[in-house]
Amino acid sequence: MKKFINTAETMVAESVEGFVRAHEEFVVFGVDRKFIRRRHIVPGKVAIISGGGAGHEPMHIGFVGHGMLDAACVGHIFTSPTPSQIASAIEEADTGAGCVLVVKNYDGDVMNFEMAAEMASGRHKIETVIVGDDIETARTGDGRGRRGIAGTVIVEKLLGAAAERGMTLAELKGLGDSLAPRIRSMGVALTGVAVPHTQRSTFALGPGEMEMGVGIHGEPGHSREPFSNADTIVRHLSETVYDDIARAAGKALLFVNGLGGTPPAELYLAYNTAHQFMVNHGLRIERSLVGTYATSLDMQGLSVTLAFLTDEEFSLWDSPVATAALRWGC
Amino acid sequence: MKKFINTAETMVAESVEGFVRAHEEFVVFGVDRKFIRRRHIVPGKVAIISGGGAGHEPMHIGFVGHGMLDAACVGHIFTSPTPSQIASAIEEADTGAGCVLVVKNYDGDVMNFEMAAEMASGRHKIETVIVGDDIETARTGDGRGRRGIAGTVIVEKLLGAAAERGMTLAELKGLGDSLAPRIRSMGVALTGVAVPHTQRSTFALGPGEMEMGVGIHGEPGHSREPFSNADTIVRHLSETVYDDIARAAGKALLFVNGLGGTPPAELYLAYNTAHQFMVNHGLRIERSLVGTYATSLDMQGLSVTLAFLTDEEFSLWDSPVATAALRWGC
Amino acid sequence: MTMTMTGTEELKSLFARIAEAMAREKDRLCELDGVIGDADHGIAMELGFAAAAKAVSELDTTAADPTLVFNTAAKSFLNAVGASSGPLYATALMRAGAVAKGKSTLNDDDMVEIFAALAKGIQDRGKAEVGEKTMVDAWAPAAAACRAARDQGLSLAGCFAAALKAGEAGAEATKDMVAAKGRSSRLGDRALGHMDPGAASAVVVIACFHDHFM
Amino acid sequence: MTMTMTGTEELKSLFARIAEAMAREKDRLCELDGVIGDADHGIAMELGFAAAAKAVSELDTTAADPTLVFNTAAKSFLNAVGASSGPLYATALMRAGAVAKGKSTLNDDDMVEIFAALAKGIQDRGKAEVGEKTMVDAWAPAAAACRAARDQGLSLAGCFAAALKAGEAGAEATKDMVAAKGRSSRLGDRALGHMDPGAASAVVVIACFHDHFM
Ligand SMILES: Nc1ncnc2c1ncn2[C@@H]1O[C@H](COP(=O)(O)OP(=O)(O)O)[C@@H](O)[C@H]1O
Ligand SMILES: Nc1ncnc2c1ncn2[C@@H]1O[C@H](COP(=O)(O)OP(=O)(O)O)[C@@H](O)[C@H]1O
Ligand SMILES: [Mg+2]
Ligand SMILES: [Mg+2]
Ligand SMILES: [Mg+2]
Ligand SMILES: [Mg+2]
Repeated sequence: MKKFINTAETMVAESVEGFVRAHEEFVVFGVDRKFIRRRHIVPGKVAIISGGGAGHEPMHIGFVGHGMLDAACVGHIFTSPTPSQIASAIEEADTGAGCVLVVKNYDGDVMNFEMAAEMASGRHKIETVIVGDDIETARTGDGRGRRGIAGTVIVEKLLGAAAERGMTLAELKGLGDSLAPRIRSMGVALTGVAVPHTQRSTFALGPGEMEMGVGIHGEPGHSREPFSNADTIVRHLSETVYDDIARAAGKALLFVNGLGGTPPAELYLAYNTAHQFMVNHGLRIERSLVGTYATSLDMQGLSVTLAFLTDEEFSLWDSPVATAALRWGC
Repeated sequence: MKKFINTAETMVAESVEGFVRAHEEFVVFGVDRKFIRRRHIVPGKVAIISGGGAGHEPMHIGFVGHGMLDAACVGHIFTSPTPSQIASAIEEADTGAGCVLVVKNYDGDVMNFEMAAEMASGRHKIETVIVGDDIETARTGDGRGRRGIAGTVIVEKLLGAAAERGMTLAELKGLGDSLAPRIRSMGVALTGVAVPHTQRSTFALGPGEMEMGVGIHGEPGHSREPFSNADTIVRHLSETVYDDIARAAGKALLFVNGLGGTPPAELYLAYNTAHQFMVNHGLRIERSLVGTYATSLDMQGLSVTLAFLTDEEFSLWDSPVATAALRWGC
Repeated sequence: MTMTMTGTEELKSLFARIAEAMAREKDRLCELDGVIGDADHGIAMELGFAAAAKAVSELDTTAADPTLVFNTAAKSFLNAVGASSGPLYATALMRAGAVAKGKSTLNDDDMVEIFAALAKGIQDRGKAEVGEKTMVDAWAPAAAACRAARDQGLSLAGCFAAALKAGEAGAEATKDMVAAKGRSSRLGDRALGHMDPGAASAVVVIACFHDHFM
Repeated sequence: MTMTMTGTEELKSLFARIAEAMAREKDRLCELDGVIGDADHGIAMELGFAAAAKAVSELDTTAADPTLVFNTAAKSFLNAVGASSGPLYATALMRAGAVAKGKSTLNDDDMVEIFAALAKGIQDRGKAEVGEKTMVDAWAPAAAACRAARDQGLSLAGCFAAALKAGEAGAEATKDMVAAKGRSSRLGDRALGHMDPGAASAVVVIACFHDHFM
């Protein structure tokens, strides 16, 4: 495992520092480097705050800036940030209009954000939006087990744009919660990844194997399958995602996300297959996103995300955004 | 070697098709799918055209759009496009003001673009800018051997912006040629890559090895070294690049480019080291670029590029650009 | 039957004992987590209890009461660890602190209540039930056994012996469970046959209580 | 001394012969290119000459003159191959077409001139000199030997035998060269000991001329 790091202990801090140096235009460190926040906080706007373990870059720090997040907290690799980091971010980003915490559905993230909200609730109005866009497997039953993966990008973009337009805290909470059932993702891994701290790969794949239904923490998926060609793999992902929310229907955003070690050329090839699948199933793909946005260290793999949005939500998607990883309209 | 492809024969066409589907906003196919061009050709503007082998995505197709390229031609993997592709692109993109061909310095690319220029010269005014930003090694002697690598992105951005502002063909040629000695890059590979067509890896690296001074075609570099930590590697790249053009001096743009299989978090960590090195050497880093822009299939590795620009050139860098891979200001 | 009075000094050494145990067990816990989770549970537990032990060790014994010890431990655990274990144990420790409120030393009944509060805190924060393959499968039966033993009039040592036995059985039982909470809840049947790492580390903590009051 | 007259039909079979030879040598050429280049030279040469042979085979023999054969070959080679070999051989073939201009059949002197034009085309396009470890190291001495043999009054078969011998020696000599053109020019000393793939494929082409006119 060759990686561009110095020590496992310092890699997150060094990477985040490099990020801040590269994007001073948009971001600065918060107090004691506990979080990253946008350079210019907008008074009176509801603050949108997210965070999670490191190893998913550019998520979430790459989405801090105008039209998206006001602050992002970074934990150790694949480990939730602490309540103290999150509470400090709330303190600095909330100018009185309240704040929305966007949390990927993992027990660790949910509990740490929950504790932070408890800590800060005396001085701040706080709402939490839990993102669980991962496909539902038979085993997860009531859907509580659905994890937040690449679809989180879409939630953060739409909430960020809506907050910029002046939406209230309650409205934003409503928007966030209503999105959940209309965004669905599924991932596949061609390689496992090892967290440098532990040097232990959570799963190892042979040359003819792939892991289906993976999340973004190097955790195993729901099944090991023989490796196949792109069309077979991507059609399977597309079909599963489609079947999981076909009930939503309408106009869609299609998003192919790289897990860190898969290059743009392969992502575009996969997008081609996913797009064809969706069009063949009668969907209108109104917007697309293809790239490396929510990673699992340097994992080779990708996920397919389908989101059914309203016209209003598409207009939020199109709204200006100026962050390191997503930028348009300004 | 697990990759998201169907067949070696169809992978480029499928990937480019996926790209076009995903970015219909900016791009369309040219005649007979011989090239990609921007959706809206601007009459009276000098056309900027580039191209090269596939396997470097998002370069060059990801730079087609407002403020950058008017057309890009894609060859087979790591293989120059044919003169006929290039001549067709000239035909479609040049509205009378002439066109600039931006060519990476490889014999294949240079000769194919040269033949295309000969073929089209009857009906079009054509200038060629050869990019050779790779560091000079003792062996390359007169500098003819300097290859075009990641620095090509900077040349294309500046020429694209200048053309959009109405610069003439002669002025653009002058700008392009004057940039060359002020942009310098050096790359390192942690893994070799195999072209699916040949299934043959041009070099294979052991777990403790890296290849220094690589280009973007999977070709070997100038030396094999023991793998080391990020600081050691990136300082070596930074120092070599810096020494190679320290004579230029002034305000600089610093660019860390991923070769395809290296995730954003590692690129940011590397940027941190490179930035620190340059600042410690008295440079003013005025702009930065960190990301996966010029790849060598799914190679794990990166390059460091340093460009000394004038104030006028920084303003061209800042000019609006709307392409799949670079976008700001609009 | 002897009566132990547990004060700040005693609690400090209890935390030191747990921290040492976690340092010893770290690799095994990471290994367990590697099978059905993300391989970091040992790191989280070691970091958390090392930070807690260090922070409480720095408290002025004459001035700090048990509540302050637990709250200090909770806070430093939390700041050190962001994983699931962070909020779970921090909540547990804060609940323990609430039980100790106003007391300068803790008698045996207090210690049993504190033990139960730890378990309750974990359950409240994580909202897991017994049978969902989490640390609750060790903590809940251990706390119940501890209370039952106390109700039967056993000494604190006897109570924690009962707790340890129940905790160990609970942890062992997680091997036959499909997870419904935590990372491994995505694995379905693939989690079968493997002990939950959080339940395993719970047994380590409970064993420290047992050894300490033996 | 016999005199051969080479017409369109003859040229068609010459191209077919080269295409077959390249299909046979493809792997070896890729392998050579893998050592000091990008492992695709065999593919490029096979694709290029297959396309050229196919295109000329479809020409109407009664209507097409040698110039058209060479120009057709050049164009189809170029459209099939974008690598370095594409413009090099396309230019070579166009120069051959220019030499054949106006002639319905080619005599032995014409063929020697055509052979020299191929070499000259490659050199003009690639701007490589002998000693720079490229296909020029085979083509230039082969063309010179061919002309010299003709000047000494040898038959076409004798001329191409001399050409082949010189080409082989030239290709062999590339092993001792550091490259100054092409991809391998970046390798410095690391290219030493390895034959240039373009020089190797040049020998394949030259051998086809030799075999054809034997
Ligand atoms: N909701 C929950 N309630 C109780 N315990 C939980 C819950 N979620 C996870 N756990 C426990 O946490 C353990 C994993 O802890 P750890 O590895 O430190 O955190 P993470 O899963 O965030 O990496 C699991 O083995 C399980 O016992
Ligand atoms: N400038 C040049 N002049 C003559 N021959 C060249 C030149 N550049 C490259 N070559 C030849 O081309 C060969 C490589 O061809 P090929 O593999 O088809 O192209 P590429 O290098 O583009 O992959 C080299 O071995 C060398 O003989
Ligand atoms: Mg974890
Ligand atoms: Mg090539
Ligand atoms: Mg864990
Ligand atoms: Mg080659």
